[in-house]
Amino acid sequence: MSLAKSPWIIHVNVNSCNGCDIEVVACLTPLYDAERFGVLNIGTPKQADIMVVTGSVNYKSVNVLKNIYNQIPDPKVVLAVGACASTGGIFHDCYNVIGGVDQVIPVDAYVPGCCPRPEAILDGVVAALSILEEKKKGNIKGKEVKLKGNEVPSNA
Amino acid sequence: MGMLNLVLANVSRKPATRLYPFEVRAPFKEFKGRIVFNPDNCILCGLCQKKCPPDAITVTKADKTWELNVFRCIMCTECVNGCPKDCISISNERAKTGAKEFIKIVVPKVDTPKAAPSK
Amino acid sequence: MNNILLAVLVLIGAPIIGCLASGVDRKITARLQGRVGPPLLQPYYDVKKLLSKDNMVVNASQNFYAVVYLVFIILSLLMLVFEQDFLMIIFVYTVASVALIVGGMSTGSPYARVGSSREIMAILSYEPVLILYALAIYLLTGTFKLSALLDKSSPLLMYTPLIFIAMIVVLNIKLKKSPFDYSTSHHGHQELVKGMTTEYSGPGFATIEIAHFYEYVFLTGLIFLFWASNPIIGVLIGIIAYLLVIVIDNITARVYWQWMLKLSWSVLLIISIVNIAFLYVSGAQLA
Amino acid sequence: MIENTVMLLILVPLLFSLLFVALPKSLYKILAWAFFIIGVVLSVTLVLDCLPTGGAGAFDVSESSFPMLENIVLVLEVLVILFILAVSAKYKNWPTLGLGIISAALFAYTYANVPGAEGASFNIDQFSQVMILIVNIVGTAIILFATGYMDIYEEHRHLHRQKTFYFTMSFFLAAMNGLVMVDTLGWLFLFWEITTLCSFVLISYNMDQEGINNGFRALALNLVGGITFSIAIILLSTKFNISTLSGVGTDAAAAAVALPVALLCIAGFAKSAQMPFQSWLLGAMVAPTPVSALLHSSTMVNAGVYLIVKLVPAYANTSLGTAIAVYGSFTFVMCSALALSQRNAKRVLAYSTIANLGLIIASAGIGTPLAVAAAIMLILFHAISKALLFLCTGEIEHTIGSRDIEDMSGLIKKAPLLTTLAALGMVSMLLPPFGVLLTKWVSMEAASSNPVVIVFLILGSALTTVYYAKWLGTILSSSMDKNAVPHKKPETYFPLSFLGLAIVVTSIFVFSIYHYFIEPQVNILLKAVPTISGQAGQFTTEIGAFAYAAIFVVLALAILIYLATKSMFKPRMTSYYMCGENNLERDRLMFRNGLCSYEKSSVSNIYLQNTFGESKLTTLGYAISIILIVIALAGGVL
Amino acid sequence: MTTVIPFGPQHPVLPEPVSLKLEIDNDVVVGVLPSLGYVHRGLEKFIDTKDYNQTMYICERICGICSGIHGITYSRAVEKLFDVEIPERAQYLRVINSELCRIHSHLLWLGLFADGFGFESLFYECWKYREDVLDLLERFTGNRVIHSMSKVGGASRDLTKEQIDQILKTLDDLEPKVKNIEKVFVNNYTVKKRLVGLGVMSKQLAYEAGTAGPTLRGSGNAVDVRNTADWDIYRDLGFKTATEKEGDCYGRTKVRIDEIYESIKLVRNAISKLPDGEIATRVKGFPTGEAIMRAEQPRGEVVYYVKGNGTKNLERLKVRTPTFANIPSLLLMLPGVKLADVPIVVLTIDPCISCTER
Amino acid sequence: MPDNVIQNITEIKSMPEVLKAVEGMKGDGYRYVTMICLKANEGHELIYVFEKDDKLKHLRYFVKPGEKPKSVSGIYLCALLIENEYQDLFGLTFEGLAIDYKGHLYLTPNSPKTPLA
Ligand code: SF4
Ligand code: SF4
Ligand code: SF4
Ligand code: SF4
Ligand code: SF4
Ligand code: SF4
Ligand code: SF4
Ligand code: SF4
Repeated sequence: MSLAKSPWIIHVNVNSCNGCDIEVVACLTPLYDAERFGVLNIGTPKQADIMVVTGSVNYKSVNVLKNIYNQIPDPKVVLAVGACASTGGIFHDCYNVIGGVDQVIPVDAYVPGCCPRPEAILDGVVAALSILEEKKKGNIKGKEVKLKGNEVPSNA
Repeated sequence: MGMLNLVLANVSRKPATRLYPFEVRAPFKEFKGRIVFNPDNCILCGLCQKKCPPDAITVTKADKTWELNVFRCIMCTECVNGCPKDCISISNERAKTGAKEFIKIVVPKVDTPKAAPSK
Repeated sequence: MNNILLAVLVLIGAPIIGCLASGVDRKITARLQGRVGPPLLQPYYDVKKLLSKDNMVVNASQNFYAVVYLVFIILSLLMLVFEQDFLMIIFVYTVASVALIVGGMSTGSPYARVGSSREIMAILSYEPVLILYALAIYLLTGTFKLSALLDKSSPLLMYTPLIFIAMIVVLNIKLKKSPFDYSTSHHGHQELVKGMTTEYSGPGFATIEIAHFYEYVFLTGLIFLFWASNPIIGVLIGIIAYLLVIVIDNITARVYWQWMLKLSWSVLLIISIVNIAFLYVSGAQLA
Repeated sequence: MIENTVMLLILVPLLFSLLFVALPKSLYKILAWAFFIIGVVLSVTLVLDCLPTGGAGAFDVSESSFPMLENIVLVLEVLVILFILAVSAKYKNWPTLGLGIISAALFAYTYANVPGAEGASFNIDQFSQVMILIVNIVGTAIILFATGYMDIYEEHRHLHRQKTFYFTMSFFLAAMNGLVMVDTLGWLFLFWEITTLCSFVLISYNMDQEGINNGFRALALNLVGGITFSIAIILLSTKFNISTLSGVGTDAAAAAVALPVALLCIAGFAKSAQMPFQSWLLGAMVAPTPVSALLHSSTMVNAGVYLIVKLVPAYANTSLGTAIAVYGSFTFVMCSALALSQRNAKRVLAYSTIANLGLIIASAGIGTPLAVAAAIMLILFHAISKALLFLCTGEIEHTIGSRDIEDMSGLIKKAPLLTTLAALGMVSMLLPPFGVLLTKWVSMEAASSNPVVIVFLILGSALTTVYYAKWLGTILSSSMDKNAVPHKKPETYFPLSFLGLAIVVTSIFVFSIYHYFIEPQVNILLKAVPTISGQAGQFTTEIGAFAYAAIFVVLALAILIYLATKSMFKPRMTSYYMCGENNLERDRLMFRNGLCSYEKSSVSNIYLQNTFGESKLTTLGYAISIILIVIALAGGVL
Repeated sequence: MTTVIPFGPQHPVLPEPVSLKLEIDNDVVVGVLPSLGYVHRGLEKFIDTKDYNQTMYICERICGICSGIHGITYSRAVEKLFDVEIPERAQYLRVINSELCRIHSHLLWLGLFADGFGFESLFYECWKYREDVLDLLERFTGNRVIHSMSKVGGASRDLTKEQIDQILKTLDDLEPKVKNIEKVFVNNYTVKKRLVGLGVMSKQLAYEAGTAGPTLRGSGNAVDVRNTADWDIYRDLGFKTATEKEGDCYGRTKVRIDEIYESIKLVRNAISKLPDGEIATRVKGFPTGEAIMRAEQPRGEVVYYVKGNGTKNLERLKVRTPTFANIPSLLLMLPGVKLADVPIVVLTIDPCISCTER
Repeated sequence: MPDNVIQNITEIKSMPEVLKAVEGMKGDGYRYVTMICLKANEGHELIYVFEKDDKLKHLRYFVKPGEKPKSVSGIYLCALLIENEYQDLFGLTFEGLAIDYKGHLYLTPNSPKTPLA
């Protein structure tokens, strides 16, 4: 139960229009107060349990997304918030958009909406909690997501 | 000392927190929660698909299916306003969180669409 | 035998009290912000969770410093409880602080290093005040040993009101509460991410959190000494000081370490020295 | 027995200095090892020799050999002065020449007017034994280190002066040995001047303009000290008929000899590079690191505080004593503040040295038994720690090619043993349970009766924590840019490890050391002993207790806990948090910048140049320290 | 050796992914290199596949905060191409929507800004008040953040009597609350310590650096697109441009707080003058020609350029967003501030990266 | 339906003249608003937008295929972002940029090249 009582989140905005982001932040504010569930918006991935991703992935943010994912200690859960993060949303066929977050890293739960209400995001967090517990029990590790060669700029 | 007053006032009041999910505030009736499709009148004309900005709707005439990718829909209500048969409506219930959801509905009776239906 | 019992009691009791104190802090903070806040035992859940997580490190030694931090905090607390030499307690406590700083530096992360160098500056601002506090105790009791202070019947606070004020600020600095949360803040919303603790995760971070629990008790213990003659009032003063710090945390913005250094070396030091000077001149002794 | 050992202690280093000149470079390593072993044996022998006589030994040079020795001394003194005049004329350094001429005049005056003594005495009390141990063990260890160091040093600078180097170093040890054993002021003065001279030769070792300038600065400032020294000798012998150091405190009322004592103290200040004289020690840092370690941390500067502590009976509990205490603590806080703004490791160490010597002087000035005990212990512990730190800095410099603290970031990855030793040295300077902090604690407790001194000590000790913690954190950090090539030579690592071990051992046996050496010495000086007990691993004074054993235990516990839990929580390596823009292939501290290329992140420490910079504080320091000295002098005259 | 630190893209004080490479010497920033592109989607290309009606929804998602105003401005630009006059009621509805947007956006910013200088409780206080406005917007438009209230030809939603009462009542409650937090921002000692004299831009500099919105007005330039001839309604509503002379973070904060009051007044006036009638006209045909339309968003002036070629898709859509105009000023303001001030200075332009990069 | 055109627009024929005109704008106290780039006749059309006293003023310049326009970021620093943006999106090359992102303002080496060209 310990995991489910203290989910620390890291909020990763990859390519979002801010609509989802401000709602994620709104979850933490007094009206919704996610800290009731022990949620803290912790700044560093090293201490996070739940990765809350907003926005679709583009070619520049894909490295960031993978690095952050790799730096979260197991067990970890990825929550995709909003239409963009889930499926690419309205931007799914933009030239610089790779697609939903699940194209790049494994996603455990999705929150629909553009943008989702804070209540919906709280629902997502609650859903993530049980997944977190399961992962702990089953000792399920997130696999290291490799940076593919072509995503590292050639002039590195 | 402005802040001191504010925080002390906060302590003296009940917390402003809405205790969701333990107490659920009824959604406003104006809220655009989710798309509801009523297949009864649908003529598979595909107008909704054409109007939908994120391409969330797929109408397949051959299979007689109407399909909605709930997790791509942005609740813009273009389809609601665009459907000639008023098959699509919007509800103030939110779509469910969790696994990705596709609504795929086989349209029962299809009148071959006549010419552009007039309102 | 009794001593061992007491030591065990401290070892077990202090983190429980510290954990509750930290929980109370979060609860009260939430209420001050008009929220419901987490459950009282939230810090305990946090630590339990951290212990069950993957131990991610960036180098082999970083967690060692966390352990040193922990054991030296415990040692300084034990020395406080066993009424040892106060000056010595401060030095032992310095070991703990330096261990945490070196731990942050050792991770090599730019954020941790900037955080650590700010924390070093914090030492510069609070340590003189702490030692002046020790000096005041010496002047009033004729020894640095706390046992003498605890034998006295009149409270220290009567003679050291200015040092008391300075110590509240020190408490504020040491608890890393706003306005002095520039080296690491409990919520990672700052330019340094999580400052010194940026690269700590799982059990390593749990060690630091547990050490914080002990530190809470230790620091309020220092405040307790101001009215050690009557333990009830002493505890009360400790609690009041703690609450005061929480309130200050909620009504101030974070300031620069430069500002803190200035504040400490101009205001805090001066008032402490004035207090000390008064003690010298009056030759007062604690009854 | 004692006589022989004493003579050997002076003659053996002289012999070695000649051997270094005579024998080829290839044999230096063997010589240095031999020197080290003989140094250890001789100094321990001296201590053992003193055992039967209740810990202290003294003897007078017998009638027959005295005139010959006295003549040698005279000739040597003339030679020293001539040498000074010659070099300052050669390099056209007029201030030094002027000071040299004054010295010569004073010498002539002394020769003519001061009645010659009938004998000379050696007084080997416990303090002298401590100093002998430092000089002969730490000193020879440093020379041993030098054999692994100087080759590279000379190679980089295209120098071939190693013969001069080892000759002077060994010669210096001889002089130092004499200095700490002899009781007759005239002879003491000779040794005093020889150390000055040696330091000039060694500082200007590089023979470049900077080295020579700094050498002359050292010479000039120490000559000032020498001049006050000889005036004091003249005053003492003509007015009070005192010719021995031990006589100064006991043979006449303290108040009467205040002026000469103050003058002697000024000589001590100059030698210990206290505040208005501090520039020579900083300038001396251009010399090779073994020189810094030997002369300017563990031995030569100790000559100054040695003299001052020996004079304690002459000013304890007088206003002069208070003035000295304030002055010393002022230097302590000022130099600690100055060290804060330095990023050159050797300068940090230099300031730290001056600061610690200030602390010793302050303790001596306080003059209570406890304080004097602290002063002597601090000399011991400081010498070991500082020697280790200097040598480590030297080796670090050869490993990474820089003495900038910022460049040392991540050293632990490249040279773990070296870094651990350096870290041990730093920790021993600022944290319990090590000796330096113990003595700092003792002096703080002792100083708590003097408001000004204690406030200075408090501020200074906070500043000390800061500049060492900064450096400590930097070397233990885990990222490194520099190319690091550690030299794995026994003559490099043996002295370092030996000194490291010495720190730990002396800190563990601190009470025994106190009991055997310090307590009797304080008794000799003040006719009183501090009430200190050493039960239960505590160093208990009348006003407090220093629980060093508990800390050692807890430290060991920490290591155990860490190792035990390591298997429980298996660590997994990851990359740094670089806001998500890591470069995992090339360097873990790299990140992608706006131009889509990778760049390395780096962090430098805070140096507070604008508050504590040399340009801001030095003038202030000069002003206040000179005022304090004038006050001390005035107090002495009145 | 200077300190080089990456600041972003994934950084807890930055609400959005943008990265600054900071070069710091002695705790003072000496060099900045912004790195953009983490939110670049390529929306100006979208017009190839979406028709001009659908493009409205995309424009709203240029940015989720001033999204309403994006939609409105886009609609007005296309209406200009068509040269249609939309019903007056729709105009007023748009103003009400815009100003409510502004109130919520400024409250949001005040909160994030407070968080930027480590004042968590003030942050929460601001966001608590903001929720009241969001409730209004939700009831008005059906969504909290992305409103889709406007469409080419008018408005897609009308206000009912009941909603109007609700708006007036909430605004009456809101005003004293804003006064409360204003006191903190303006008077709190620690806040002033952090803000006064930080990131100063002179009147001339701010103007020449091409800044927009409160960033420009905080330096004493009374430039506000709501005052221009483009949109007369604002003139009819009697509106005062808020400016401050200081040109520092403190001044910009005060400008934004003043604008909240101004917006509250505007909404009230608009409601009192709200005419009856249709809310939309039908727009027929395909757009041709080119038009530039400007509007004042919370963060400053937005410029829409549209070019139609007689097909259902536009030929070119170009949006110059306010943050795009304000980012260069960071290059001027950041050098010379302390590291601890970087988040404050960055936030003081109210950065909206998603609209910068589109 | 009338063809809408932007008012207040001046055609400029050569790059040096553009720089001169922009300089003149700055001298007259105009604020640099933005620059609009369009594809036109194989080349590109640049519309510089300025503002003063709430009035817009425009300069139009046609960039011939292959021509490298000069950056005005030396005159108005704030022009550097938009010019860099067009380097990314249209593949133009501006000479004399205050900070040249070399086509990596938004795009990385692996994202689509010059999407709007
Ligand atoms: S889902 Fe909607 S609100 Fe969220 S980021 Fe995407 S477009 Fe914005
Ligand atoms: S527009 Fe209406 S009728 Fe046509 S396919 Fe869609 S739902 Fe069916
Ligand atoms: S509401 Fe909009 S996005 Fe959703 S299905 Fe209908 S048209 Fe598509
Ligand atoms: S520095 Fe170069 S030239 Fe000089 S000794 Fe070394 S290798 Fe030879
Ligand atoms: S510091 Fe550099 S030049 Fe000097 S001796 Fe060492 S390696 Fe050679
Ligand atoms: S020289 Fe080699 S063994 Fe010695 S510390 Fe360096 S790396 Fe380790
Ligand atoms: S600044 Fe731009 S993107 Fe942001 S809210 Fe305003 S219009 Fe939208
Ligand atoms: S500036 Fe842009 S991204 Fe930020 S809130 Fe406004 S529209 Fe959204």
